[in-house]
Amino acid sequence: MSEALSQHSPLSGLPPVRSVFAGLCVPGRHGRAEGPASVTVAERTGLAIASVLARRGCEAQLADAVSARFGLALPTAPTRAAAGDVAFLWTGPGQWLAIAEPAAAAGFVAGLASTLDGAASVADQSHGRGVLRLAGPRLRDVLAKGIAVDLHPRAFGPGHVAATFCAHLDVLLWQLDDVPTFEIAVARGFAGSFWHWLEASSAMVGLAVTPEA
Amino acid sequence: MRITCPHCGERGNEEFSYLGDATVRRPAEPASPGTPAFDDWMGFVYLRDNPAGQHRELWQHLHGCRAWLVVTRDIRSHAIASVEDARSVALARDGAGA
Amino acid sequence: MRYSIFSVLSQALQGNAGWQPAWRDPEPRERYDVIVVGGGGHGLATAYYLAQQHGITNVAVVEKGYVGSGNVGRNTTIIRSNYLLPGNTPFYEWSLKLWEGLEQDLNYNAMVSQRGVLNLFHSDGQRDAYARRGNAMRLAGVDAELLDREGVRRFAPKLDFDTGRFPIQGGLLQRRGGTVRHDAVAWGYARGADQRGVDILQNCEVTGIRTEGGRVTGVETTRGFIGAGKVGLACAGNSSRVAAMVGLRLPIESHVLQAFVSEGVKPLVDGVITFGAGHFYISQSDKGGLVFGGDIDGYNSYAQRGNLPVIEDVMEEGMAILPAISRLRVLRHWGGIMDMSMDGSPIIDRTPIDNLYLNCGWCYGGFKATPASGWCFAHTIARNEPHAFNAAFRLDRFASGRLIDEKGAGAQPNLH
Amino acid sequence: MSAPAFRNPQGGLVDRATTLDFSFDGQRYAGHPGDTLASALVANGVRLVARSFKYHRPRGILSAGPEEPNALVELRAGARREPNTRATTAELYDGLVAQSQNRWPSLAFDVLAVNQLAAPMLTAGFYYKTFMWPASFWEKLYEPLIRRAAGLGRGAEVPDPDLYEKATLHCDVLVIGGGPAGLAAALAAGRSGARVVLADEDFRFGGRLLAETHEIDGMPGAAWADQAVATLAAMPEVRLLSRTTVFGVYDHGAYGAVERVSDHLAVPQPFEPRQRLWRIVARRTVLAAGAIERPLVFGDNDRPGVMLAGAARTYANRFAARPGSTAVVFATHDDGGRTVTDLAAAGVSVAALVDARTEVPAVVRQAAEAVEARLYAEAVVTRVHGRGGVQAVDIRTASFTTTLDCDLVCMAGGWSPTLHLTSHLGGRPAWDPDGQAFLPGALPSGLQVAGAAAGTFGLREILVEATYAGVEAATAAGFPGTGVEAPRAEREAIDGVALWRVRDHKGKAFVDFQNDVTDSDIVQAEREAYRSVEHMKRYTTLGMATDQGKTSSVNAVGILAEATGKPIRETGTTTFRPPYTPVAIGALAGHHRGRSFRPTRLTAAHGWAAAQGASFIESGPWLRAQWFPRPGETDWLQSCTREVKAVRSAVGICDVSTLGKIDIQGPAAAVLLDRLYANTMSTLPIGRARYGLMLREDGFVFDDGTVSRHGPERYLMTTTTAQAGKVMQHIEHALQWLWPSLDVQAVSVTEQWAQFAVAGPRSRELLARITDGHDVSDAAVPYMAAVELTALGGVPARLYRISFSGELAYEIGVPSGFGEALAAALMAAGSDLGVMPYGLEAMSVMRIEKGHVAGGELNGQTTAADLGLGKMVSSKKDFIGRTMAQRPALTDPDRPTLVGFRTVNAADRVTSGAHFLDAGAAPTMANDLGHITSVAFSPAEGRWIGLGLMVRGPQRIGERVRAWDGVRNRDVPIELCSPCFYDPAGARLRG
Ligand SMILES: Cc1cc2nc3c(=O)[nH]c(=O)nc-3n(C[C@H](O)[C@H](O)[C@H](O)COP(=O)(O)OP(=O)(O)OC[C@H]3O[C@@H](n4cnc5c(N)ncnc54)[C@H](O)[C@@H]3O)c2cc1C
Ligand SMILES: NC(=O)c1ccc[n+]([C@@H]2O[C@H](COP(=O)([O-])OP(=O)(O)OC[C@H]3O[C@@H](n4cnc5c(N)ncnc54)[C@H](O)[C@@H]3O)[C@@H](O)[C@H]2O)c1
Ligand SMILES: Cc1cc2nc3c(=O)[nH]c(=O)nc-3n(C[C@H](O)[C@H](O)[C@H](O)COP(=O)(O)O)c2cc1C
Ligand SMILES: [Zn+2]
Repeated sequence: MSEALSQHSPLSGLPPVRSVFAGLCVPGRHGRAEGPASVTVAERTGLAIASVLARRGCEAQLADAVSARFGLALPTAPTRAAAGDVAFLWTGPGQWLAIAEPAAAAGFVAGLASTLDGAASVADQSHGRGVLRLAGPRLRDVLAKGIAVDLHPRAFGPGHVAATFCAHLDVLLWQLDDVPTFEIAVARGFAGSFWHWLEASSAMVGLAVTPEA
Repeated sequence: MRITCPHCGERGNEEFSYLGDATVRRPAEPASPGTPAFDDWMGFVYLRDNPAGQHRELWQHLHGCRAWLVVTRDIRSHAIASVEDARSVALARDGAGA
Repeated sequence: MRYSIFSVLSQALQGNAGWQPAWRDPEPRERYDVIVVGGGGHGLATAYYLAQQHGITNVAVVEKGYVGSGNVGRNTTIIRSNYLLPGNTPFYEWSLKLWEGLEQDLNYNAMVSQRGVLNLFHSDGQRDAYARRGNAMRLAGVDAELLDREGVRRFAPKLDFDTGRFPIQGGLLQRRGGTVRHDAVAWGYARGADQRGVDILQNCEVTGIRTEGGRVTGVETTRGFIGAGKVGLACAGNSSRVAAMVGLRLPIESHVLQAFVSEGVKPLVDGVITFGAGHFYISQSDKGGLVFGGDIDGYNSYAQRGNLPVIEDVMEEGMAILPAISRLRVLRHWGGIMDMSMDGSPIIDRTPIDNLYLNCGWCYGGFKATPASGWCFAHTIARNEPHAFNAAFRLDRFASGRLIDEKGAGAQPNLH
Repeated sequence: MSAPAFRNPQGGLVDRATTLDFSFDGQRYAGHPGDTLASALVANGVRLVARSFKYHRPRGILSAGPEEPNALVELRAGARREPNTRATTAELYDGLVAQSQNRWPSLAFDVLAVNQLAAPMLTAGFYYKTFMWPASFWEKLYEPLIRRAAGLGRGAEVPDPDLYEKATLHCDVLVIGGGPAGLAAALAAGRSGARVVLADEDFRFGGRLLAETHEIDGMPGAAWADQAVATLAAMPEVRLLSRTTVFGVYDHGAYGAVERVSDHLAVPQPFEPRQRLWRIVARRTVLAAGAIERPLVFGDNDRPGVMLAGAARTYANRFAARPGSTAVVFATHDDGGRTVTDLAAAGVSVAALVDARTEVPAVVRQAAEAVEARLYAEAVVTRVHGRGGVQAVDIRTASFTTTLDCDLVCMAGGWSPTLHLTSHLGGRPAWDPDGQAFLPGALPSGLQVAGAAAGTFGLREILVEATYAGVEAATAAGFPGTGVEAPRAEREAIDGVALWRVRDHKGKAFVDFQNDVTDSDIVQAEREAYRSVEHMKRYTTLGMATDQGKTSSVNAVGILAEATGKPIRETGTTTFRPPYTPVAIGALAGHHRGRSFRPTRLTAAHGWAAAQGASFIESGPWLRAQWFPRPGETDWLQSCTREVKAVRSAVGICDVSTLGKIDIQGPAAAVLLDRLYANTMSTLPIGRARYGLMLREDGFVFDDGTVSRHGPERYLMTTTTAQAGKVMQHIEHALQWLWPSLDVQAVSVTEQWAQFAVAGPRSRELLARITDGHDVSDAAVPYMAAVELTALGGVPARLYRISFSGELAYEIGVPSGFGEALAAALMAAGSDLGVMPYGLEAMSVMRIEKGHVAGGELNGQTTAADLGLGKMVSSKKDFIGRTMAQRPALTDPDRPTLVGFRTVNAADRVTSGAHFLDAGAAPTMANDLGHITSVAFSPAEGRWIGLGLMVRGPQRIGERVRAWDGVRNRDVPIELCSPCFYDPAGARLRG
């Protein structure tokens, strides 16, 4: 499947993959310039992303296959389970987004499809979603301007996932740590509008685009 | 209005889309106009109780987990009595066991 | 007593002590030839035309609250006849004609104001759909103009022509469209009907409908049983509840539609303007308030109020076409319960029960219909057969498929 | 600019160290931080500030809060002009500019004051009774005059330069109001560790404590408030929102609030919004909104200088500003005593205390004696003298009448709880005969009321009640409070009687000041049968002005009850609706203005198309290339025609990525597809694609598209751009609700694939050059084949041999990160083949030439048969829409049906939206034969052609009719023909 090669396009002589936030998420400062930026953002490129949908009545079988292959417990609630370079995010009943870090991206979706064959249907989304990693002390205040989910530490923490609505478009949001660091996945076509919202909403506290870690 | 998705938790109604009465049932067999069986189709597609009280209705958590839900709501006060996963309700309805 | 500049003058000289009640507050009689259930615009107009057109004066309008407490008293007051389908256009055009002579007829100033209704379009597809509609209107003898950007600019210079997300490309204009003072319509018809002998019974809720051998004999009310030769239901948002009293299931859902009024300001918008890339309409009342609204909340409701998401959408849409209103303030918002039908068009018809008649399914659009609806419903009740103007508004059209679906949205009320 | 003459040298909560310079009607004045515009005007001795709505009577400042009906001004200028701004809540800033409104030429001399002469005619509902003759005069004469006279201030003429934003705030306990009750409740709730939000519309917490001389825990009230605020600020989970009005209560614990972030500044700080809309979601709420004082209704009670007693105390105590020099206090309440004391302490000489009560309590008598104010017991003020401002009052006692000189009249009519928010979900206030006040009735779930808002008027009791409410709310939210101590205060005198109006007064006695509604208007409305309180409101417009009757509604109910002889309990109040105070429309729109109104959706190759100079068009949220102008082309038709010719003669490429793409897998996938489509899909072989038609359950056409089969249990469905989202919901509904046992998994992959149509005789040649040597011959990829291969040197691709254009054509899809690369590669590889990018217009021309239906025909009103697709509809299976599609009216042979046409004269142009009329037929509804759904200039035909839906169209092929377009003044002879104009045999696309 696609990302198998795309991730290595530089080597394999394929045309370069255009990342979703290319031309938008470029290192630099936005909004308030003085002082340290209260929010930082970087695009996560080179990820392999797949929708995983359980076959009817195969949730258990699927969970076994996932834990056997990736050594993680398939979430049954809006959470994220990660092991090594692979994470499964619950996105809906019987539905997950499987995300592999660049290092593990090669052949990930194809491999996933065969590993889970019979237990789940797999569809490649590697190019369909853009993922941003956001962090910073004022991040929750900024997110609250678009996302209505309660992100207070008492209500939402590392490992939690929310499929929700932000500034009139669908997003998938998950928290990584207590910094806090969040990642947000957005449909490719809406990347520009989402970026504009993020810039506007963080201008007050200052937004720094950092090169990808 | 706040709706508690059984999967995602409490969300504002802007995340949900509404279809309507969940008590009407799609007949198993097609029917021809004029036959008695056609009346069941009228009941499914067009006629509604629209009761001033408890209303079982279909919503979809469209901008969330995309699950269809059966919400039981008093449509005079908007008070919500329960929110169930529609597929589980449907499986029980069809005797397939949730 | 007759209203005129002279009556106003002479009363002024007597310290306004001599004004007579606009209508009586009678006790219910034992029996009426016709009982109209629902003291909204349609019910009151029906009673008025029963008396005026058909000489049937032993009539009562029973109203659970105060007359005008329903949608007639809470709507955004837009009148127009810019409809597409043959089942609709002649009916709404007749309504507009009745509006045009209404005040003299009623001797009540309802402030019928034909300052024009402009529907904006923002794409070629929309332009063509409006052209189709405009032509259908012309074919039905209704005035319609297709404006380009410049035409729109002349009609409404304050619109956003430059920075909008969905640039304005033009609009369909009906100059004879406009607004009417909502309350005055209810009061004018109530007064007119009362003067012709109709009893207006307020705070009188119908709690049951009595039938004998498949024919209606009267209504149970909170003020006791009242006998009737014929009963006409004009209960708008409550139609399903009342119809259920005789076991009728209707192709109707009740939905809440919100409306908004801003603080009064000096003239800003002249005619009525509707947004094509959303669902928004705005006009300015003679008191200076911007009166505007948008889409229904989208869920069944009998509460006359809505929620924030639609409120925010409406404001965003308002800003999308009229950015100059940003610093103006919303003064009040409220809701009304709409009888949303399955094809977005009304029902004025007989029912399976003899002498029981039905008037409902008005969705957002029944205020403009008030005169013609009353006129046609009176005719249908008096003659026991529909008038040509309401011939298409049949109850059985859902079974036959003779739908009147202006939007082509299908059998889902909250899409109409 | 002179020093404020009515500002006391010490006391109050203003910062005399800093002077703020502001202007009103061009005159410059000085104020201080801590002032409102109103307090600064009072301090400067400005009494006349406005003109009333109807009679243009001179008006002053009535109150010191959001209830203000009179002192409305135009604040700021130009793009930031805000009409109808309450001077009593506008925070003073340096350089503030305000103007009076609704007067001409000037505030002091206002021409329309002549209306007062006509006043006897302008009573309740007068306009319903006249202006009717002649009918045509309404729009031409009467209405324009009325409209010009109506309204108060003027809105800005241009877009607002300021920013707005919205945010959501979740909490366990929301406390609305930061007076003693709110502060005590917040302290109690905060101590439990709950997440608490305390909102107050004022810029300083404390409520009446700032305005009265109370002590709490042995401290002056204001000092106690400051301390409480400091304590709260130190609690990590407590959020203090000052300048924040909670304006509305919505379902299930949702509240709307607006924070005036920058309204106290001349312009907002960089990047700061002017206002922020807070959507507050609260588990529990304590409403501590206080109470509003009632004016008294007597002759000319609207003159500048007539003020609420509580407001006079506010100006004296909080702002150290003297509202007058010589005062007469008119009271029905113990506040009379409090008022004479505070006014005297502030240096206002108090001529008299007029107390309507027969028994005047000792505290009040003593208060009057202490300041040597004459006390008139069982007495009323009947009339005010002085036009532009109070000069004297007539006082009537049981035994005599007298006139006293004064320039200030304070009205202490008792208090009405600020219960508005308790009614937003439909709760009706309940009349309390003992307290002579409306109290909150049925409450929104999760909300409780404390303090004056609950009708508890004594500070001592308020503090206890509110502390308890705070504990209770926190406990209910899951944070049990522990032994919290309520702050302590002395008992205070809070008795009073209600007096709805002074009988037999002289002059006009105003109930609703802003809308100029008098007691006699209410009586007249009742006389005219408008006796329901809601009728009275609407007929007189009482309570309908910008203050929403905050000072008038209760007095009006009292007067109406007198008139009807019904008890107040039965009379009831009108409905309180959101917003509690008016909210700027911009704040409710927030970020979503201009281009950010709604998101914009771009295809993966958008940048490439833009670089090609494409002109884009909205299609739903998407932007799509319409055509690609080339140098020298003067209009779109030239570009479009060139693109069509290129495709028909060589090869063109077109971005079709916006079509919905749904990945469908699972053992029952074929079963589902058969139920979704009117035609059969289960027979589709692997590696093939098929056109499909979907109906709605009501039997009308829903959408069309193709299904291709990629494996035994794997399909890809494509939908139209417009319906992609709807179809996805439709499928989820089918799988989760209609047929929950079907083992099918469906997910949208629209964004994953960038898809291009490659069309034209040389398309195969072009594709062969970029598909890594895969065999794309007709044998390997026959018509309607769907294959997976690679392109661009190894990029996985999907190739579909489908044709919308009627030429040999393909659609090739690659992962969207390669979308631009694909377009570039096709252009490069095809340069010698004459490859040309083409847009929507050219695509539309070609599909019309082929008679393919699209948006214009799929309008939700057409059946399969209408579109000439009747034969696709299967009779062998059930599918969505099958039953309803059989209804008589849907199978009526006289339904308008798809037909093609060409203009008779090559020079003529036709337009969509035109209707079909027979030659010579009059343009009437009876002669209407249907309408034109799509048109195009066909290079192949060398003329305009089109498709339409016409009654019996297919039976009339060859006949000549007209395309009548009245709204565009076109009437063109056309000849009916088959909808397929181009290569009907389909030789080219199979080629
Ligand atoms: C916010 C809003 C905006 C609108 N804007 C427009 C517009 O701009 N243009 C337009 O043309 N239309 C508009 N409409 C639609 C229009 O107002 C309604 O379609 C129309 O008023 C309905 O007819 P009516 O006046 O008879 O209804 P109503 O005024 O609702 O009359 C029905 C009456 O029946 C009474 N009733 C119900 N049940 C009983 C019972 N059991 N016993 C006794 N009485 C009973 C009710 O109390 C009510 O008074 C709008 C509606 C709303 C809510
Ligand atoms: N003398 C009397 O008879 C009498 C009568 C009433 C009140 N009082 C005095 O008034 C005080 C009452 O205390 P309290 O705390 O109940 O009321 P309060 O008036 O002191 O405080 C109410 C606060 O709520 C705020 N508020 C109101 N509506 C709001 C909204 N929608 N959003 C945000 N903020 C809002 C106001 O700005 C105010 O600060 C006591 O000091 C009492 O002595 C005395
Ligand atoms: C066209 C129109 C204009 C209105 N203008 C005002 C207004 O200027 N001030 C006001 O307070 N309410 C105004 N209202 C709203 C009414 O006060 C009231 O909210 C509405 O009729 C619904 O009734 P309810 O709120 O009592 O349920 C207006 C209503 C309509 C329909
Ligand atoms: Zn959910």
